[in-house]
Amino acid sequence: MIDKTVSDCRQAVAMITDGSSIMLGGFGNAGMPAQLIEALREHGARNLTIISNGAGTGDYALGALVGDGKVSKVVASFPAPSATQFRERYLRGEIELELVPQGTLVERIRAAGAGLGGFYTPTGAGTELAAGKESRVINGREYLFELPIHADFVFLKAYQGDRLGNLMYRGTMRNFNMVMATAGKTVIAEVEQIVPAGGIPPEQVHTPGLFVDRVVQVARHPRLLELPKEGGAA
Amino acid sequence: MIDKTVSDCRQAVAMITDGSSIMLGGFGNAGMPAQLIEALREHGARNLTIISNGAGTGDYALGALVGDGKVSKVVASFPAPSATQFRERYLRGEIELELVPQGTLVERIRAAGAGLGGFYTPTGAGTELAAGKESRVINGREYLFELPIHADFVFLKAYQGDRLGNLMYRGTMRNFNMVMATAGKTVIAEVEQIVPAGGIPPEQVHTPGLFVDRVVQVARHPRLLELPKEGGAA
Amino acid sequence: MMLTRDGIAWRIARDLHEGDYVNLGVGIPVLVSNYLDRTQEIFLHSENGILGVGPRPKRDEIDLDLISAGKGFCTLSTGAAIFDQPISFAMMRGGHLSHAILGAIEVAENGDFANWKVPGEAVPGVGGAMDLAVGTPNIYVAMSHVTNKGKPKIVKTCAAPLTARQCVKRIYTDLAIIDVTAQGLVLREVMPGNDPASVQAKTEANLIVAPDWREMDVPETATNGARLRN
Amino acid sequence: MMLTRDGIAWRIARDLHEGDYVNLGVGIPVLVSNYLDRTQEIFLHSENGILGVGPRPKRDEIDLDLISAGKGFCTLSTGAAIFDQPISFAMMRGGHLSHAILGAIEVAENGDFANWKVPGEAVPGVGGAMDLAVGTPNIYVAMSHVTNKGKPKIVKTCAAPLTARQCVKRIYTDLAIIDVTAQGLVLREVMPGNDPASVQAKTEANLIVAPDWREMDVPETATNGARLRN
Repeated sequence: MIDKTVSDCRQAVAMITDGSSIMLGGFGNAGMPAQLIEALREHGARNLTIISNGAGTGDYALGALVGDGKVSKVVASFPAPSATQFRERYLRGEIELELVPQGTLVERIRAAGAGLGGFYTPTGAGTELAAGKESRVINGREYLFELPIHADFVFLKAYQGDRLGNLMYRGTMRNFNMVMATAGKTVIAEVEQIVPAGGIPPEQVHTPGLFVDRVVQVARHPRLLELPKEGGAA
Repeated sequence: MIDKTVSDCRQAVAMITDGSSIMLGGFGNAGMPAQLIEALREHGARNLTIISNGAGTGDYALGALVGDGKVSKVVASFPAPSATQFRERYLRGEIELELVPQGTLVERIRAAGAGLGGFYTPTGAGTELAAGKESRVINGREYLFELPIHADFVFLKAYQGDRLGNLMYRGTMRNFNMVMATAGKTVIAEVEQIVPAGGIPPEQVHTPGLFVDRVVQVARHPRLLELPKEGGAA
Repeated sequence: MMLTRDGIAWRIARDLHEGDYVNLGVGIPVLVSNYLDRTQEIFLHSENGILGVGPRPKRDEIDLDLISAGKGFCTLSTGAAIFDQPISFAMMRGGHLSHAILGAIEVAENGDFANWKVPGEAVPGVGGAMDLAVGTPNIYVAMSHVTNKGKPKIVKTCAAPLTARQCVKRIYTDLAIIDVTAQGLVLREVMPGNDPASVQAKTEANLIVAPDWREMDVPETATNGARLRN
Repeated sequence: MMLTRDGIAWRIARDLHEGDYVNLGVGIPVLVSNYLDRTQEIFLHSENGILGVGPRPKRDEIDLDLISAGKGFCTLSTGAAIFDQPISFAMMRGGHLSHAILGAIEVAENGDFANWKVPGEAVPGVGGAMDLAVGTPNIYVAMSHVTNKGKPKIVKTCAAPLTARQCVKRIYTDLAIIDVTAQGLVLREVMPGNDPASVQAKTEANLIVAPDWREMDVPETATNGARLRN
């Protein structure tokens, strides 16, 4: 019987070594594998390259990992003004940033997962983010050449998972998770519920199990349970 | 109120002119927009370019359209030995074939829908299908450069649709339909049931309505209801 | 008279119609959602994976897994769809949305614009702005006509780092509505109390005054900060 | 003795194990599904969009919307997933399957192989063969050792149009099992009644006989057409 489940996050991240590249799913708090990131922080690996939409906000998950000085490079589209831990270290020159437009980041990850060698996108042509990139005119329009982005490890967050690695997301959790699942050597998913194999209907499996190596059930990170401080939404 | 529904297939295909390029979803009979294809056949447009996984089998749908002499070019990955109508005309030099590996066909359609200028795939490198194609070595491996494929019209077949153009597929119907929905100037969907707007749960909308221009409810084509002739499956 | 930020959003909302698929950027653009005509079906796209963003939830309606691109909680409108990043950016880059309403630091007379990097800001962040800009047929910019220091933001050539070239179709400011055309910038509407000459005086680029230019038709509440209705 | 087509399939099935993700091509490969060890979880991929193809349905179990790549009706195994073409081919091209079992017209000693176009066939069709071949780490070829006319199919250089270069890992024929290695073709197993010399005699390419080569361990039913059990 295939069984990709592991008992806790510590075990799930135990094999990560210094210098690893790690993709983190999530956009905002939705679909953020916060418990795996916290376990990685305790695990202690350093000199990490993080591939993620943002650079971590606040003092938890990626923000805290960056604050600990364990990240040497971030590949991201939007290090938000609220990414204070990143900002501080970036301005001191302690951390490298490769800034990639969000759609290009998505597509580069997808190219890695789909076995493509690279692609041409119009995004960024004629801007300062085109610096150093090869460009090409196709049918009269300028495109930039972009290469795939692979990772040693991928952290995902889903709503349900099974022992085969099948995952289902809720709401806007799927964001980067589905595509990142295809682009890592070792793919680890944090889920809120482990269901029996076949418990996710075949037409609702968002990430098929063959992309996933480990599944861990863990309660939602407390910071991902917070409601807005005052009436109304954030 | 947005209402993309039209009353019958004839109306849905009425604006198609001679010389149009048309993508057809489906793999085998699953997800094949057979009623739209039959309506196109009656409509009478000629000199058509068809983009499809196969070249039509038997004497219905695409097979019949080809048999009528209305198709001048097929872009496909697998004109099956059973594509007798195509075979006959191809051997007489009456129809052109652009043979594209299935994964490359999928990716070229996706590139069109996603606004990319082209991509590099390892598929076909070093084979006779690389003839005339630009190749490039990336990280020590040879890739072929491939361009997007757009179409004037796309025919889809889904299980359910709503007046907003949202579509949901059953079983293996989604195959080429989901990606082709993104790559046409005018996208027409044949569905078995029109449900109220919101009747397809947001997380189960496979083709969001913005990709779709027209939706027509029509009974499944009789040839798509056939069971294997004798006991057991085909 | 000048439009408030909400006033600009209100005016833009008047130009969106049934069947439009619209992405609203941060700042003034996101305010547009408050002023849409609720009798028309206009679908709002959020780049994290929603088509059909609904109003903000009441506190007891919040779904922790449902957020929009601004990272705040949201609801879904009738007929909404949820999807992942590759599909969301295929919609944006592939030209499937009808409109993107975006803030800007500067817009040039050829339709170039800059909105992602404030000059002097040491930590850059780009997000989905460049993808929207290259892909969406109707890029509408919403911004103040001049900076806090009175410097024109509609210029001959952008000084700030570009988001994309030659993509802006229309500019909505607190003073005017200006179309970007092959002939140049065409002044269409001017706020009451101003005229084409006074708008040109606050604009670095040359404005072509449309023969049928007119005063903008907005309620007083669009200019005085009182509560606006859609 | 020679293996029947079902015998080759039976033997290949012995080399597939729990947790393998396998695509089975047309011809002998698809027969492998009949001989898998049902106590192990082996997931079958169908390029039209299934991971977890189950047995053929009984007539009254047929779902008209559920077909596999061979266009026949199928069922789903426990834990199966359904998806569209971009994801299916990402699995194939991106190296996410563990094995593809494919038929072949010829295999060359460097791992090149040809399986998509029979020489002289005027209407070509390629399907997903090239994508599988370039992407899957373990390409196993299943074929008769020689053609109907006795011509070797394991050759120095393919004459038929290639499917892909240097990708075959192992060849299963009715006479032998041969690994493709950096050193060349290594003969691992030989059918009873044959020996390395007799296999070499039917092989154009040079075979390196593995020091631990052995007779293939198959039931008599794998050679005589009687019903095989998995």
